[in-house]
Amino acid sequence: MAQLLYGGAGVVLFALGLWAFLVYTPLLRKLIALNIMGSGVFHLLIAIAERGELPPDPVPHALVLTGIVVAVSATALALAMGRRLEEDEGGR
Amino acid sequence: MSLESLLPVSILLSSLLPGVFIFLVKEESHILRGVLNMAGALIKLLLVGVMIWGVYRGEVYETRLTLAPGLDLVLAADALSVLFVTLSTVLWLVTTIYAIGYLEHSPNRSRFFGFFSLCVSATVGIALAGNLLSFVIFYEILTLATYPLVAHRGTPDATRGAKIYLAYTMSGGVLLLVGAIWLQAITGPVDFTQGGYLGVLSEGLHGPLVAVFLLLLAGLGVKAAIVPLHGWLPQSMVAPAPVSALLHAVAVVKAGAFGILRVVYDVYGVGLADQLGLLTLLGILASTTIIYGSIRALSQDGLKKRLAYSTVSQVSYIALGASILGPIATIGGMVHLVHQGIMKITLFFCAGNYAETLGVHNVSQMDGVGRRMPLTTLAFSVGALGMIGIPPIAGFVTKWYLGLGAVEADAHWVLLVLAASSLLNAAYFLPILYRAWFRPEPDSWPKESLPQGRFETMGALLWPPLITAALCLIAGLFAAAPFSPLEWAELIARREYL
Amino acid sequence: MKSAGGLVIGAFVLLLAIWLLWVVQTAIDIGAGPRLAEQAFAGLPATGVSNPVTAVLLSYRGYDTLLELAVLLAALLGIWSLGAASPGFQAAGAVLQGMVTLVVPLLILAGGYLLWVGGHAPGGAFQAGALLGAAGVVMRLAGDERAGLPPLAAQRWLVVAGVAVFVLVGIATMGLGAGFLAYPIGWSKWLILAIETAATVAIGTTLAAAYVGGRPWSHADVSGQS
Amino acid sequence: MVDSLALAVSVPLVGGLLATAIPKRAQALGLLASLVAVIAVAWVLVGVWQEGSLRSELGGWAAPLGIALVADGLSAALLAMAALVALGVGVYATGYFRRGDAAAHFWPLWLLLWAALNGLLLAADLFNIYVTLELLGLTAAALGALTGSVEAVSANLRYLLVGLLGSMTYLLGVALLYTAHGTLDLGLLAAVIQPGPVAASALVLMTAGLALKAALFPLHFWLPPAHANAPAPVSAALSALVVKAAFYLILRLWLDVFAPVVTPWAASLMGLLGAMAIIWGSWRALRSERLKLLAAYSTVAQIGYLCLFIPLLQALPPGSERDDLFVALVLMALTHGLAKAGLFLAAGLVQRDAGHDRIDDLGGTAQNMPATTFTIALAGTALIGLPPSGSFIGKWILMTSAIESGQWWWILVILVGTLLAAAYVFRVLSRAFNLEPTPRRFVTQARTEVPALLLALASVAVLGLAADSLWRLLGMGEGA
Repeated sequence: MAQLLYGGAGVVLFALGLWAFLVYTPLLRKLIALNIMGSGVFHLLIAIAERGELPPDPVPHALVLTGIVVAVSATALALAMGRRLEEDEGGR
Repeated sequence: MSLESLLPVSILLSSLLPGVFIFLVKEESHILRGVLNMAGALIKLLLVGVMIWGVYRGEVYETRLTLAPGLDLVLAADALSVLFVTLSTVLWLVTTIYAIGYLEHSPNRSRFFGFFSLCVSATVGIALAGNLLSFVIFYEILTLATYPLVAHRGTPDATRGAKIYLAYTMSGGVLLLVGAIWLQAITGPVDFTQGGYLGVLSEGLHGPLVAVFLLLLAGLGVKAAIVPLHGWLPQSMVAPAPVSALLHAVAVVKAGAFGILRVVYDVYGVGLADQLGLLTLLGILASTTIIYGSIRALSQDGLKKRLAYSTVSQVSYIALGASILGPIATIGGMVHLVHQGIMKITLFFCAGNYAETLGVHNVSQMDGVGRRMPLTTLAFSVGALGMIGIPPIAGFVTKWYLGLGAVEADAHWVLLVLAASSLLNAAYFLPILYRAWFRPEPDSWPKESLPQGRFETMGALLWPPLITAALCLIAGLFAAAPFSPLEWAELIARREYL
Repeated sequence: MKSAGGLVIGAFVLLLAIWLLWVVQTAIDIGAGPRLAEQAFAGLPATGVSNPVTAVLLSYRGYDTLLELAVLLAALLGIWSLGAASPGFQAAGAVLQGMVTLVVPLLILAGGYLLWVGGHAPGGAFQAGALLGAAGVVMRLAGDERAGLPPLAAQRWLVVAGVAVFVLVGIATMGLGAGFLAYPIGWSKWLILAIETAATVAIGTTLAAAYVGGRPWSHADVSGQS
Repeated sequence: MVDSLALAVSVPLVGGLLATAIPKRAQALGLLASLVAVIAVAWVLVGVWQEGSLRSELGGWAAPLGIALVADGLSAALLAMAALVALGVGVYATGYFRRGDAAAHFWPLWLLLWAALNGLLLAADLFNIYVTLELLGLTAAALGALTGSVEAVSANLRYLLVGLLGSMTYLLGVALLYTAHGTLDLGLLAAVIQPGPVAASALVLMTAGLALKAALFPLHFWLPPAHANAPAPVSAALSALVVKAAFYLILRLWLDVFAPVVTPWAASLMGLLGAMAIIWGSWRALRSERLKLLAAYSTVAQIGYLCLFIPLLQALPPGSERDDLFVALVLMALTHGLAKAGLFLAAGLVQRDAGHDRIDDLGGTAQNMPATTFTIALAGTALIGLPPSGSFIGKWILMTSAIESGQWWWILVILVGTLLAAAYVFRVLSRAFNLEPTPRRFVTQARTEVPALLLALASVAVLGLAADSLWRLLGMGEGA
């Protein structure tokens, strides 16, 4: 039940992020939306690592760590590109 | 690999490889380019000579390359392919000489001769194709290789003509492709077989077979310029004269006509084609085209346009021959493959000479050209009279056999078509001859370029029409000699009607 | 119009969410088993580390981590290719400067601790690298244009260090006949530590350099000359 | 034990690191790494040719705990195509990037992209695929923005965001599968997967994510601007390789892992999307004013062709006919990849010579650069699917299957697509015939023109005439 609660929260986060990504145009909002989607998936993965009394499954934990670094990298590049565009527009 | 399996592919490569190298030749290296051209043409002639002798004795030459399971690229020599290969090889040699002279000072010659060689390679590939897949492959390559030749001059007219040419041939190409694929889906991979290979199929498949035939005929009919698919041919007249000669006599229209022969004789077989009613359809289409082309030719003032409509008309004799059941008509159709080629190429060479030397492009400007250019006009006259069917020129032999075949098959309406067509031929050719020989020449020719020697024009332009005109006479006079086109066509017919 | 589109999207996303909730429930019911936990714990002694997450990251699924470090590097390369960095912030005032002198060493120290502890307790290269990166961010905020990093030429070597050590260890183990990234028994703890150390430095440098946001522009660096 | 699979990934990776660390030598190091990487890929190819398939468990841990690399005929064929394109792009880049810093930025990212691509093609683990996808997406977007123009940066920023959306969607599918089955390994998953809501949802999510990256109609909107504004060697790699990589994953999922889950209805939907992609992409290509935009829209259409195979593959029972169709699909993908790479490289040269790439004003350039125009012609032949190109054979087999399985309507789509493709290719080629002065020689700059020409030539002559060996490589047909 706890799994479903936390996993379900992940799904809701994913859906919220997706909705925001599709609806809003500004780069920052889209990026935040993507990160929320990512958090939703990570949430789900952490939730299913839980196994009641036993120690949790470490594999999803590691996947989430990897996923976070990937998400950070992508966000950084997108931000840099967005800033570059802003500078160009400001320079005109 | 044995010699037998190498010969067909060598014949193909003898023009393909020079073609590739010609592209790389620097524009100003005339001599290297000329050497490549002529070496390719002569080597091909030699190899074809070997092949004629071998096929006559019953040798089997076949190159086979598996492209994919069930899809073999087959180059094989049977009597019919040898007929077409020989025609294109001999005429390529002559046309190359002519083109070298004709394009002496024009731009982009590396490109021109490169595609020229590719075009002949594709034609030879069509001739040697041993199954429908190989035929389609070379048929499409021919389209690709001729497009640059039609567009060569680069004028808006040329671009437009090339576009129309491409639109027709590409559309035809996809129909042919679908037909070929459908047929292969029905039969599996089968090579061309003398006497056809579809006769063994059950009657339940006759519906699809008719549909496939219509698709194939539509695809082939575009190149063979069967009405109403002929629209590209007069438009592509903007191409340089050697290209027109090649398109009309050797490569494109012939490829279409040859394809129809292949489909009727070596895929369906005359028996099945007749049983399905396909021969009647073909006969009606061919007759319509013959009459329609001749009528349109009457009203053309442009010399090349008149010749173009004449081609539309004359090529369908080949299909007409195929549409009449019986060996004699078959012989007539087959032999016309060669006869139309040598006669029409003569006419186009001469038209090119008039245009190049005197600036004469229209029939109405041709008054007295016979006095100014007697040898060219002599060659032209031989070609034109042959087209009308005057003995002893080659065209007469064709019409004689077609007529006999029609009588034998009780298809008397064909005689009417032949008679009407001959009258029309006379009506559009004789006025030209009259103007050329009997009208006084005008005070000055437009844009006349002075001849540089004893002859009326450059040697490279004069000899090719004289040679081909001589061939027209020889083919007619010595029709019964061994290895004449007629004798060879009889050999084919014997093998097809075994 | 726009709001109507938003409404349609909202409805679609809502339906998707409901559907997914049901699917997640179904999936949890199907997969009630132990998943990979038992195998992961069973393999622990052979990995040389006792923290199972570190074992997954550096041993079982080390290849993923290798590529993930490459992703980080790629992001920085992309940022560098976009142009020069913006100039730094103005130098910090006395109070901020005082905090910086306190916080930065602490961050570095904490990073070192996390790196070491990762072998047997939660922690490891990413957490440590993130702290180092944070130290860089703090320094840039306090007016250090380069976020405390060495010149570009040296930065280049630092940012590749993580992937480089990782992949070279992989190739070396392969050369020794054990297969790519298959650490020999007994060596694995030290190899993992070496990889994690290099990764920590690379992650910290990369994050700080990414925060700088472009090639450091005040230096005549090598890349602009050739 | 030397592991050729790991080397195929790590050699370009190491090259990328060196090019990052020593920017002054980036080009020389990059070329060297390219050569070594090609050797590594050739090694994989030989291994697959002899053994049928290769598998290597990284770190000594077997799946499901560890990650495996697997090379079968399909991945080996695509690896080889990628290596050829990469080699061509690399040589071309040495002549294309005149400024040293452009080359210094290009090489590290490019080699990382190649490593990601090889990693993706060899991956046998769902999460590992996610990591390679991200590496691919990031490097691709960064490379695409390399010119720094506003159009390029904004188009590639959009590409990056769309790619991230795709990755997240894909990852959610992966999470669902791990929840249900506790494994990420493709082979193990294929053994346990059952039709049901979880599998179906995971397939839909993953396919949707990948379809975004593969620019499958109607999710193709980001592709034309991103590919048309990138530097030529990058456009070539993006169109020929990166998009195909995402499609490769769709294929893996649909044919291998989720085979029991896929219904005829779903497969037909993919075919329908493919058909629409063919018509729409070709039509837009025909209407494009710029050469690179034309090439980009043609990529959308080519992905459509590959999708047409899916309903037919689904309909055919296992056997030699299905095998033939599958190899035909691979053949088509390879042909399009090589041809599109050649086309984009040639387009880059045209653009550099003319200063623009507006098709209607290309006359002089097209006639001045015979080798480049020839490249466009050869690539065009392959894109139309005319003989003797590999795509002609692919199309022949595709249409045969369409007739045999009674789904003849796909043939109409192929015919329309073929004619449209001919129209847009010859729209460009007709510019080469005009009254400009005759060019003096065939090749003007060998370093850029020859790689482009060879890639296009390979798509036409090599893949067309030696296609049979592909059957052998994929372990199908009589050779197997």
